[in-house]
Amino acid sequence: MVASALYCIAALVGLATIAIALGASARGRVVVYGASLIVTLILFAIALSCLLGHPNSPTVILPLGLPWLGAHFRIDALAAFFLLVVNLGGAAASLFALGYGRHEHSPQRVLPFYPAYLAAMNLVVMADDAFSFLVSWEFMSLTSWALVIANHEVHENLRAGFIYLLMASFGTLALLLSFGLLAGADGNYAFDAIRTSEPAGVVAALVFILAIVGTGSKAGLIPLHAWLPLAHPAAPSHVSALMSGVMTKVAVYGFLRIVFDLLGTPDWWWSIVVLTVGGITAAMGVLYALMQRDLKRVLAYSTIENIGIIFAALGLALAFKTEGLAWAAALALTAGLFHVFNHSLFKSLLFFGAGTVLNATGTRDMEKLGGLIHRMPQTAVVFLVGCVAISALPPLNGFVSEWLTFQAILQSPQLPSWGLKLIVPAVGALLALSAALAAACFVRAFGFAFLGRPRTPEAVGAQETDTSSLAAMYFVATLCLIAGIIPGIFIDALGPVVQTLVGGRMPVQTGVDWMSIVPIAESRSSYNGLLVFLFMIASGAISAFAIHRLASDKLRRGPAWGCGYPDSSTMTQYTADSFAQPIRRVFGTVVFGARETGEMPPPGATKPARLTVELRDLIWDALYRPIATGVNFAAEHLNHLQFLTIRNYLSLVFAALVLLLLVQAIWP
Amino acid sequence: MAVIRDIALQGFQMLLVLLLAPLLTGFVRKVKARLLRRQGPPLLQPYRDLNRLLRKEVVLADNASWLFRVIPYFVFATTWIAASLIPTFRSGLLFSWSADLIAIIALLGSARFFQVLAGLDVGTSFGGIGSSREVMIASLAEPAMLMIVFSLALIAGSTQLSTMSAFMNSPEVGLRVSLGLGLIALTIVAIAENARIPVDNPATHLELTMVHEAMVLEYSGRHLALIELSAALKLLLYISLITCLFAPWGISSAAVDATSLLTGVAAYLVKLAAGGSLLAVFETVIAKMRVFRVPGFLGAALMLALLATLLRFVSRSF
Amino acid sequence: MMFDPLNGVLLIPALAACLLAVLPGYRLTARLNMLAAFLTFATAVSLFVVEPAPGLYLLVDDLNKVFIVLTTFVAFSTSVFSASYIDHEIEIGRLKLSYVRFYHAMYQVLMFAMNLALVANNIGLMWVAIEIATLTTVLMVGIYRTHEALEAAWKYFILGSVGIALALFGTILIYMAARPAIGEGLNAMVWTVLIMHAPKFDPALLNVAFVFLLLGYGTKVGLAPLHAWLPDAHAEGPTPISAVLSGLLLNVALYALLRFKMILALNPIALAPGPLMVTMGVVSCVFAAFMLYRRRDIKRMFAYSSIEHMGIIVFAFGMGGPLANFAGLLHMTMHSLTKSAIFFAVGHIAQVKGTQKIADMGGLTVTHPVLGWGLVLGVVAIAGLPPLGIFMSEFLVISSTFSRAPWLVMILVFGILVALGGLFMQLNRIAFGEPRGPAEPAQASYVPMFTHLAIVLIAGIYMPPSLVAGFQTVAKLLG
Amino acid sequence: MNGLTFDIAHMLAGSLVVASFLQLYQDRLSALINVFAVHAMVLALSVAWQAYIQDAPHLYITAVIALAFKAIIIPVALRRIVVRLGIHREIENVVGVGLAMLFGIGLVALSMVVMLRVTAEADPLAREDLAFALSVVLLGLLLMVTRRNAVSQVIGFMSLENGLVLAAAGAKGMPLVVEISVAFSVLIAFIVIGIFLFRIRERFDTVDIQAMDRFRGERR
Repeated sequence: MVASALYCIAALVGLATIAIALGASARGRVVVYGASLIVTLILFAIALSCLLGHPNSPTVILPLGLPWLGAHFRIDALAAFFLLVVNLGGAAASLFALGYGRHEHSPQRVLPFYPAYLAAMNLVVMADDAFSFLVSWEFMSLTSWALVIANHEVHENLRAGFIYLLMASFGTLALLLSFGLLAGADGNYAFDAIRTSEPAGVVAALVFILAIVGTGSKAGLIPLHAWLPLAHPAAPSHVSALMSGVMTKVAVYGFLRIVFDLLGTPDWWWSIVVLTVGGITAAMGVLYALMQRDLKRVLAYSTIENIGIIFAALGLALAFKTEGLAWAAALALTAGLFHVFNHSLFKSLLFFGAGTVLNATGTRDMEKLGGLIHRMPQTAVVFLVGCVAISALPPLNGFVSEWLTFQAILQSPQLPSWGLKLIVPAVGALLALSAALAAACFVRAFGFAFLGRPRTPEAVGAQETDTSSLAAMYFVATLCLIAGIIPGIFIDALGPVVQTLVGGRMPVQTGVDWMSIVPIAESRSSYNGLLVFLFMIASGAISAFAIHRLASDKLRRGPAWGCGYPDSSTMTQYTADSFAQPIRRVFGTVVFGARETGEMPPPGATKPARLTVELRDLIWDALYRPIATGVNFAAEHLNHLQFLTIRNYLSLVFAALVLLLLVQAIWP
Repeated sequence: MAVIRDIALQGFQMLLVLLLAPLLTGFVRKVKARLLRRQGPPLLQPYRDLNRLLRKEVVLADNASWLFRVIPYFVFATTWIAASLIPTFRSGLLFSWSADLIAIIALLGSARFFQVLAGLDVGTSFGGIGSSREVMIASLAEPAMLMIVFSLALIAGSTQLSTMSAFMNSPEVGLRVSLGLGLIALTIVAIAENARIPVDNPATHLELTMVHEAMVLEYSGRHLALIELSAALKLLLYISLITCLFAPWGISSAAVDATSLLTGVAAYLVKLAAGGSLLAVFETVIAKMRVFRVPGFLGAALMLALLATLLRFVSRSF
Repeated sequence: MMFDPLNGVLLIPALAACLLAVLPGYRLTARLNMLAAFLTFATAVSLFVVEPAPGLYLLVDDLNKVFIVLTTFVAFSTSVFSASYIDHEIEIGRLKLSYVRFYHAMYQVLMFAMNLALVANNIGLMWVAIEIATLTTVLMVGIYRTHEALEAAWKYFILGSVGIALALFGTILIYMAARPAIGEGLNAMVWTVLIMHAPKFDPALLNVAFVFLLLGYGTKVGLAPLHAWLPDAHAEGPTPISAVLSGLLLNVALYALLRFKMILALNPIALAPGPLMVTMGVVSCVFAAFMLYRRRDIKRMFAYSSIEHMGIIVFAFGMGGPLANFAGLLHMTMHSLTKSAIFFAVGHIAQVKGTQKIADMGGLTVTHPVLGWGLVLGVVAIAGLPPLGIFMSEFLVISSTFSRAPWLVMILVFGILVALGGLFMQLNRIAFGEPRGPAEPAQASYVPMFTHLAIVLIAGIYMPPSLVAGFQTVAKLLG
Repeated sequence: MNGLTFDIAHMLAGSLVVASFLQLYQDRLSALINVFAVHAMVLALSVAWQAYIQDAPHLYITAVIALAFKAIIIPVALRRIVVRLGIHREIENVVGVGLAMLFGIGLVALSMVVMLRVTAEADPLAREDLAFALSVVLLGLLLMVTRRNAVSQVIGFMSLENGLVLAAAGAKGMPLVVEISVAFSVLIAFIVIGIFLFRIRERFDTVDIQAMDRFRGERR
């Protein structure tokens, strides 16, 4: 099983080298994306069979990597699930790219790195020793950096790529330090060797901090998120779908592997750190998203929000695991992992939609879109499904994972420690707030991209995209619906994964009649996605049929009511900024230091009134700017050392010699 | 035999809810008029309005898309399901376990989601102003509602409405601080969600103050009828939610014989009347707030709900 | 038999040097130079086959076997590169034929000196070899005879010879320390004898000797306070010489330092050289990292990157322990291959763009795709990103020493991160963005560059077991 | 090793250190060259005396080389260069003479302390030699640091080399081959210096380092 997966990955790497050769030709696009689609589907099948069938396949050791250790590869339940998520996202992105890739203006910069990127992500999930894990982890960052700067003529993309690679390397070095501690001085880097050597107190704490810093910077937890909204929009859309939907999940896998699997028994305060960071990331992420005008930046920030939700669920699972409540930990972990699966689905779908809008209109700015539902009806439907799913609304999958997270939060009285008893409801409040704001954010995204009247000529000239992109989007949308309607199957599939990590699993769901899910007990709470969906369809159809049959079905078109103004131009419509203005007034003044200064022209003057809104990214000003100025300050001052005279350099050498001789003279 | 009876009961509940909703709205308007010493429209006026609207021709804006025409049916369907899931005269109905309180709130959330989209679809500034204000109110009301659910669920030990109302009915609920805070917060959220006086004036068409009305300005004919009906259903839903949680007398989960069902329905009608008149009194007493005072109002609800959750351990820690 | 491979490695460059000094004309000497370099490389490889016993003056053991092969291989590839580079330089008139008359002869003398330093068993002979290497590179750095070249060469000469003088004083002190234990005469200078009697030496004298040796040979390695000559020598000299300087001469000087560290490691009482080397390593790594940001000249930037990597290597050897030493040796090999590949690319870039100023060049991957992506791959390798070799050595250095000296490793990691930032900031200006500077296609020899990068790529994934075994035995020896 | 021979060796090494101090004192170039010639002669004498004490014939060769090249040929060549460059009357000194001398004394004290403490059980003559050699080396380095003229820097470097030869001679039994090669490499160094002096002179038309400093890398 592992061997065949490794052959597929080798095929992907081979495909990457071929792609270098046939980069620019149109045929190249079809070959690369088609082949990566096929390979990812095979890998998906392998992962599925591993997850459902026999998870613990034997470790494969290749003579590569560290000479005395070799490279270990293994697919256990956790790896199988994330392999499934990676390859599902990969297949959808490759299918979408078949059509979307035609508009890529420099394909020779994207095609070689795309299969390598997929191969790297698969390798990270399958690696079973510290060295191959970190090599594939950093190789994943490297290939995604190359994809981010695909159209490098735009200076912002270069800046985004630079910041991204810097943060990625910071994360990798943090992980490297944590593996250094785990492996100990004599350097046994194999994971199963690490598992046997239990790191004690301070070392375990330091490993945990380094692990959450390393994986958090890749996933986009709040203080380390700055690169994500810059890098994800800069990449071509199918790649940003992969980065947001799949790479952040590989980061979550890294966190799970180190903290849940390698570190053994967690301390009590670990869960508090993860919970608070997760909650704050969720709330801040969606508030950022509401302030953006660029469609893909909105999606990037909403990835940060969903990562916050996932980490909150994982923090909860960690809390229950510390107290030994296996069934509650299983519930929280299943909620987290199910949200990982759901988010990879609807985030990829939304990025595909944003990509088609970008292709059709040439712009990502919501102020320049509008009215696309008339010109791109199918993309509108699919994008709507994505928006409803991500806003956690009932018939679709977003709601189910959020519902499970809330059920897990409601188990907080079982936790004996008072700190957690109070923090968990507070984090619950943050998650509730972020869910509501997410609905607002994606109403805004869909409303101002697809509804209303087209604000610019580009929006007027938009056409529907090609069939393969639509096929990819429909495929993912239906998956979202299925996961929302019959979540029981997915929850049972997660059983073995949860069993390996927290030693307990949720009660089997498929047995429950009417396909509803009962997390703990019948009396406590249950939810039936299928029935809710059927009721909606039934009552909607009945009322429509009855009204059309009994009452009237006559319909007439007329001008919209604009208080009687004759030619209301498209400027009178609300824009994305004005839509977010109330929320900005409520939350923005605190979180972003939002200031609105309007200056009205003196009476009689004809110049227009001007409203300026300035938002400050407080985290960027507090954390990243000081570091950048610090490095520049040091570089500036040390630079003078380059321009000294020969005499000064000689006196440097002389001083060093005299100093060392003095040390020799004074010391024993 | 039991299954048919259960289906019958569930069907009766859905019909009851549907019929009582316009009556409740009419009753509230009647009581308000009486308080202002006015004659006020007859009790059945809402039914006549609905009937008139259903038969009128729909005038669609030029820019309205297919979504604009589907949304009323979707909004009506979701609100109707949510209303029928809340125990009114009897809890533990056939489909009551298919969705718990969190799912009901989420159903209302999706109804609001699509109503906001309808507001934006036509592309006039009215739709925009209504939607943006609705979204601001929702972004505070929904978390408050969820926190209320948390506090009640932590006390009752379940989020299933039937079990919660059974627990509230049982002796061991006792008097708790968090329940009081929860009630106040729930009333504030109910007022905000149903666009009643302090947050939004249901009776006026003045652009600057409209929230709910602005979103549905472009609807006409049968679509407007459905929107009006779902608004009425929503009001009924919230009142029956408050009563089933905080005044669960007369709701029995095992009652099967005719007499106990009748007493249940009668108790429910009394509670609706009491709720409606309390609302009418409250609306005539208080004036409408400025739009940007509403976040403070709803913020208070959120804080109360969060306090309720945290104080849950104070009154009777177990 | 007279012509055993050990003597061959020395004789061929010596003979070639004499021959080339006489021959006029450029094309012929360039080809002869390549031939001589290839022959030396062949004999060096044969050292792996037949390993001669250590004589009084010459010695071959696990440590220098690998370095001889590496030196001769890089020398050969540099000679291939320099043939086309110098030819182009003469074409565009930056170099007159009269300046180049002794270029190839000096090149072979440099090869002779470095090979001699590597195989010398006598520590005095090793000092002389490094002195000759320094002098020849001084002359080659000044070959362009521009103002900056002369200033750089003069600076290199003064600092280099002061360093070498201190190293000689250190060697004499080692001899003084060894004399009471081994007795007078030649034996007290022979490294293999010194190793055997190391525990009996006077530790205090050894410490002072190591101070002088570290400062002396440290200047040649380019560690922080003594680095001043390195950036200017690289920037102003012809690029093949920068490649040889960065790729080989730094390694040879560090190799000499390692020889003396072995002696000290065996003496239990002697103050372990660790802390001294660790501090100088960390200081040079962090200092060079910060110097990358303001560089305006592309070759000077990569010179500072060499200082940074030498800092990491010296840190690894300073910390000691089999894993860290193995990482240090691996890093030396990988760094010399990668840095010489980068300088091959930089040489052609400077020629194609007609300038070495980063401000005047841009969008290289658009104007010259092969050269541009070659440079990108080189920078990715030198920044220590996988799957190239330097990542493995940095991985081993950091993870094996973190538990022993957390704060120092944190500073080193900070230095590596700052260096990565500087490198990629400059790379963004050079390789990406709007194309600047002339864009006509370059006729350049890509073979040496891409062979080096290929070796580094393969080494990053798979290491031949024989090489690994050799390094591991030496790692234990280094203490 | 009776007292007298030790005293003479001691006196000769000491006078070498005094010669280095004299070099520090000179601020005119021609005078500096003369003192350097004296410096080389004293070195040749002490090496010859070492040869006599250790009755090691090869040291005589080193003494002869030192005398021939460093005492005679190099000063004469330098004088001719200085005259042709026309800078023999130039006065140049970066740091005040007094300060340089004070610093020199500190250096000698430092080398005494370091060397004597370190070579505790070696024979007295070798310890003396090493201590003096180290101070000559440090003084040579100090001269290079305090002078602005390329020629005086060369002289500083040559006196530093003299210190090394003294140390090598002092180390009894150092094999001949090293002696010769050391002397040989010093000479090559001098040839390179000569070439460079002319190139610098030809390009900068002055040997003052300051002129050259304007062309430090990346300055323009």
